[in-house]
Amino acid sequence: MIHEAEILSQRRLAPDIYRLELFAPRVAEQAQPGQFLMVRTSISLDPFLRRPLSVNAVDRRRGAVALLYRVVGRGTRLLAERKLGKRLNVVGPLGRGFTVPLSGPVVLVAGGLGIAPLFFLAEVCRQRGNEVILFYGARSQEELVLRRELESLGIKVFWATDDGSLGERGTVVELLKKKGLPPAAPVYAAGPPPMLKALAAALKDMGREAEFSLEERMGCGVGACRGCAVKVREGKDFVYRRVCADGPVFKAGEVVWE
Amino acid sequence: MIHEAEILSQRRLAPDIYRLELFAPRVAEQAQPGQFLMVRTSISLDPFLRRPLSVNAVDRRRGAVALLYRVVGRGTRLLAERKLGKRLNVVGPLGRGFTVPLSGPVVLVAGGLGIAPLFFLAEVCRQRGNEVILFYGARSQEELVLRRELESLGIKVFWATDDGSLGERGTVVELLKKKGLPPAAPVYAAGPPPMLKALAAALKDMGREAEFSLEERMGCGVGACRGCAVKVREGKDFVYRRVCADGPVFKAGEVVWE
Amino acid sequence: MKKPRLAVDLGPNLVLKNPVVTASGTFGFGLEYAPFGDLALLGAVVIKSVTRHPRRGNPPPRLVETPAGVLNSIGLENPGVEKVVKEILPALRATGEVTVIGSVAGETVEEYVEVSCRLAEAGVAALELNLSCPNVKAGTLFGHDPRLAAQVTRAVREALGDGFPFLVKLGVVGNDFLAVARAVVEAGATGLSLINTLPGLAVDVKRRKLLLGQGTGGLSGPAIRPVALWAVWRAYRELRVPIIGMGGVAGVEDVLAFLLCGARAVAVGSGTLAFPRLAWELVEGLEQALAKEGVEDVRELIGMVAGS
Amino acid sequence: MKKPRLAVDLGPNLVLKNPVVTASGTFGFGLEYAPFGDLALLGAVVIKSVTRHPRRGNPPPRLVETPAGVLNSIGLENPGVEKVVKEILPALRATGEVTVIGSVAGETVEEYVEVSCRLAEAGVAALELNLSCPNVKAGTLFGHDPRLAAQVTRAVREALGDGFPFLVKLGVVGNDFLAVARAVVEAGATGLSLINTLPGLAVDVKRRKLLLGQGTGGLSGPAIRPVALWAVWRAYRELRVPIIGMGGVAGVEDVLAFLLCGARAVAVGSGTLAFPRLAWELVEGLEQALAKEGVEDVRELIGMVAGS
Ligand SMILES: Cc1cc2nc3c(=O)[nH]c(=O)nc-3n(C[C@H](O)[C@H](O)[C@H](O)COP(=O)(O)OP(=O)(O)OC[C@H]3O[C@@H](n4cnc5c(N)ncnc54)[C@H](O)[C@@H]3O)c2cc1C
Ligand SMILES: Cc1cc2nc3c(=O)[nH]c(=O)nc-3n(C[C@H](O)[C@H](O)[C@H](O)COP(=O)(O)OP(=O)(O)OC[C@H]3O[C@@H](n4cnc5c(N)ncnc54)[C@H](O)[C@@H]3O)c2cc1C
Ligand SMILES: Cc1cc2nc3c(=O)[nH]c(=O)nc-3n(C[C@H](O)[C@H](O)[C@H](O)COP(=O)(O)O)c2cc1C
Ligand SMILES: Cc1cc2nc3c(=O)[nH]c(=O)nc-3n(C[C@H](O)[C@H](O)[C@H](O)COP(=O)(O)O)c2cc1C
Ligand code: FES
Ligand code: FES
Repeated sequence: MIHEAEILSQRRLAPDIYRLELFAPRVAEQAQPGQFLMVRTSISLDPFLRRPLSVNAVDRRRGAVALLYRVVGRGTRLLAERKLGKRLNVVGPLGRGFTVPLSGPVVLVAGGLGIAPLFFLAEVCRQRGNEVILFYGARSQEELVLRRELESLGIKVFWATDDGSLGERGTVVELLKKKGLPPAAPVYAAGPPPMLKALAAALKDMGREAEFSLEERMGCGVGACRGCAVKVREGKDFVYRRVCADGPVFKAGEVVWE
Repeated sequence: MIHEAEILSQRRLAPDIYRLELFAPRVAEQAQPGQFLMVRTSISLDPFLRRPLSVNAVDRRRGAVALLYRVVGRGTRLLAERKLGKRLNVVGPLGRGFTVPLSGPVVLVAGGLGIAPLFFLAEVCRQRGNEVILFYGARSQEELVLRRELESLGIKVFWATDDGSLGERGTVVELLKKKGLPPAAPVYAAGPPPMLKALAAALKDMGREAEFSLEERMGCGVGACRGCAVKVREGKDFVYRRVCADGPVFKAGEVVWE
Repeated sequence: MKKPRLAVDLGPNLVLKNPVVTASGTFGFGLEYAPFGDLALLGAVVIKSVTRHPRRGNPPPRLVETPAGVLNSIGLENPGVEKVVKEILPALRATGEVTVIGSVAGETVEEYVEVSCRLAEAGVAALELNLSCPNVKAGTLFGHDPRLAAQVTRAVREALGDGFPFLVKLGVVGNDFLAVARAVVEAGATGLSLINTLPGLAVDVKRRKLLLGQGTGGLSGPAIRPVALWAVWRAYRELRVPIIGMGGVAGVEDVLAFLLCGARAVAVGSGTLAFPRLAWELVEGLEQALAKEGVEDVRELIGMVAGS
Repeated sequence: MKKPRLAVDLGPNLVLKNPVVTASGTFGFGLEYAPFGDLALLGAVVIKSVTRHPRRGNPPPRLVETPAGVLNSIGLENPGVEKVVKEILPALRATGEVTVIGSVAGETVEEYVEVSCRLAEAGVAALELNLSCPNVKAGTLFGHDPRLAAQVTRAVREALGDGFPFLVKLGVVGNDFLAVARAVVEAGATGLSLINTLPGLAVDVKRRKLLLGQGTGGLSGPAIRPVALWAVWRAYRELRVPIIGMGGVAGVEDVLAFLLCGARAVAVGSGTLAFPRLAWELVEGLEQALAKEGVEDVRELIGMVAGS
């Protein structure tokens, strides 16, 4: 579960967005779309905690695992400074991933870095023969990363940008409402909370269920500390579930948005 | 006083010993032998404090300042990882350096990394025309660093190593006792506390005064926090002096060794 | 080289195979960490604090990172003593010969007594009374008042009978913790667990609101280590009772430091979040360190730090 | 963009040009930092604590680094009030229009009164009574006991007369600090300085001895920031008096956090050791942050943090 993984490559895809490849054969073997790793970004005691990052892709043949991340704070900044050939300590794969039907079309909705787990899901779905429709939105063209890789997967992509620099101007949720969904196709989404909240409302109106990958600040990542609570409906009441161990993938309809 | 100094070079001289050159013209201009810089080794809050390092050499023409250091803990380890072209935040030059007579022979006694400030002193003494005799001891040959540079200064060097791999086997203090001192030549020393303590005793027996560069854990480095106290004789009593601002160079005879 | 002896006792009826235990709340109920190592190799697994009824805990966010530390406000989320006794302890025991120490929280003397008795009956090796949770309303009520602390301790002692080992866990902020410690020892506690988290908070400056869902939280991790060592040292010098020391343990040196200050066992808390195998690594590392120093019995270190 | 107003008052007779001050003991007597910036630009320079007679301080080592923090045991080294009044304050004033706050330490009520009066006569703008130095024998005597704390406060208030502003500086470990705070406010203190260092220690594991020369010390720096914010927030909610907040300030966000929690001024302590120009940078940074957020007057922020 704990791996000292060599850094195979580290690439800057956009001003703040990096993709890092690790040599971690066991992770590559086991990881399912929607699962994540707990990454140690520092060698000092500050920052102290690991950072959760979704598995973005695996290459079983090469034993490689890709992470896609945005530099938002000290942890990710330190990660971006890590050099080729050095080792990164990661724990995982962790969490419960997406559940995908054996066949038929699937719809993926990615906002910003939400593409990290959904790219992996798209790949796996294509390998299994599902038809994949991806709605992918970001602030601007340059933040719509992995475009070439996505296109080479042979999937249908609808692009959206806040500034209209690529695809439709506006949010990915507006785009999805406009384009509509193929009947009965399950929906999978990942992205910032406001987007997921808006998407949940839209899907409710359409009477559709979906699986969302959620984020919460994490301590242990393995279900022990109860630090990563998310509010989930239970009958008329609610309970807290652990994003790390009960998720990070949850049914959109059960999440209570604050 | 605060400089964002570019790293011009970083060289490993022995397994744990590095020499780093900074572009810091104002420091190069002002620094006197025995003075030091307070160096920020981390970009995070841990380690939090700066590390004091002696000025090891200056090149006024190139605006360059050299630091010589041994990796002993986290701060120096982080320093050793700093890359060329990056900037290092340093405060200085700080402290009161050595006082050197205008002419005549001087004796320098360096134990281990004590060579850091004494190399600078040797250089300056040579420029001013003092004759320089250096006693220099370390654990083994490979830890006797800057040998070529010392030899090219045109000074007389007596080497000592604990394992006899170069020069005399034994401590530098034993060597000095054996070789004796030229009459009336002032003595300057830097090195680990046990060495300085033994040297102080030997010099006392010989009836000679000396200037020692001392080390103590430091907070501010500028005389404000009183964290770097050293016990100094005052009549029959003692007082505490600040290594950073009253020193780091003290008269050997006034230091109370615990 | 002879293998050093690692076993320590915390009072007459509690021998641990080594002094490294887990800190309550940071190791779940043990099962969560079973994939990382054999729980039976640890001195003990101290489980998450248990209350009479299930508690769903505090609203998120519950956890923020601070400089070299962690601020948490879990709010004693736990499934209640019934489920712990019926489902979790048996599952834990099924993994091997695990030494389990139960942790008890409550809002009334009766709740402490009831939960203690249920856990003791269920076969835990010892108990820790958590009188110092900063994250629930009544959490520090008992721990801040020597009289109340003694009252709950006495009631638990009477209910458990004379021989059963239990420690009282205290914090050190906002109370005269030595007075409380003295009171609970006189009231029959076998020893002390020191320290619980320090109260703290973080601010979301942009939104001008407290960052944790509940507002305030408890600070742990390496940041608090110097305070924890001080508390253990003070309590050991004053009271000479068995102490489980904790606060910021991240390496073997820290374990040695706590032992030297007077702890008979050392708990690993937030360190496990950062390094899931830390507790096991410390058992191995301690053995190696003692062997290297020629210490034959870990008990030779306890309380042996010299003053200035 | 209009320049935001930075001035704050700490009670009726003390207006600071901005809320950034230095923490006692980390900025010497100000003169040591004069090479780094114009002292008159700071809200105030709080000088090292002064006693009646010179004190040479504790044996070395006096300072150890800890995770994201500093442990110190300086032991109130200072040249005594005579020299401070005759030599140091005049030299400090010679550098410009510096607002100086004197810090007073002592072992008896009489000493606090005498040193306070001498400093007040010498023209300091205000005083801070340090009732919470963990590094000298009598250091926390007064700060741990509401009755004694009130006694010394009342005596100083009577000696200084009604209008003179002074704050009482408290720690939060080992005492019911809110009770002490309430007592000193009732006894006439203008406000509070929160927090002093937390007691702590470090161990030299190799030599099996306490690392600091004196044994124990006080913990400061970013490590303790969450605790300091909590203490300020608690005291502000309970007492609504002027507070200088401090503990781990290292950036503008921290200044904002303390103000939002209820501090009217914020002191920079250990941060200055790491970043000598920090206090000045925070004045500039605060002005920019307020301008950016469209806050016209820094006082709009004080105590405005929302709960959960
Ligand atoms: C299961 C899971 C999978 C994730 N996968 C990815 C991924 O593939 N790619 C990616 O770029 N990011 C991912 N994230 C988010 C990522 O973990 C955070 O961006 C990262 O931890 C930030 O670390 P930092 O030290 O750089 O920022 P910090 O300095 O810790 O924080 C920077 C800012 O972000 C806020 N913040 C940090 N973490 C969270 C959080 N979890 N929730 C809300 N606010 C937060 C902080 O308050 C602060 O404002 C994932 C998160 C989870 C829980
Ligand atoms: C004026 C002055 C000039 C110096 N010049 C040089 C120099 O030119 N080259 C050089 O290599 N070193 C020099 N030093 C020593 C250097 O500052 C320390 O080695 C360095 O701070 C260690 O930092 P670290 O983070 O690597 O080690 P840490 O992790 O801080 O400590 C490593 C070990 O060293 C001990 N230690 C650290 N600092 C001190 C201290 N000051 N006194 C006693 N024990 C200590 C710690 O307790 C620990 O055991 C100088 C010190 C002073 C005061
Ligand atoms: C996430 C988290 C949850 C905790 N829950 C509990 C608890 O339920 N009961 C308890 O007694 N202590 C609890 N604690 C406190 C720890 O047991 C320990 O006393 C404290 O964290 C100090 O140790 P550390 O610095 O090694 O973490 C918790 C600490 C953390 C970080
Ligand atoms: C080296 C040092 C010396 C100190 N000396 C004093 C002092 O003389 N008087 C006092 O009231 N506080 C003293 N303090 C405490 C600070 O004023 C401040 O309350 C504490 O360090 C917390 O702030 P910080 O985390 O910003 O350092 C000292 C702190 C340090 C680090
Ligand atoms: S992060 Fe610890 S339970 Fe989820
Ligand atoms: S290090 Fe602060 S006075 Fe010397």
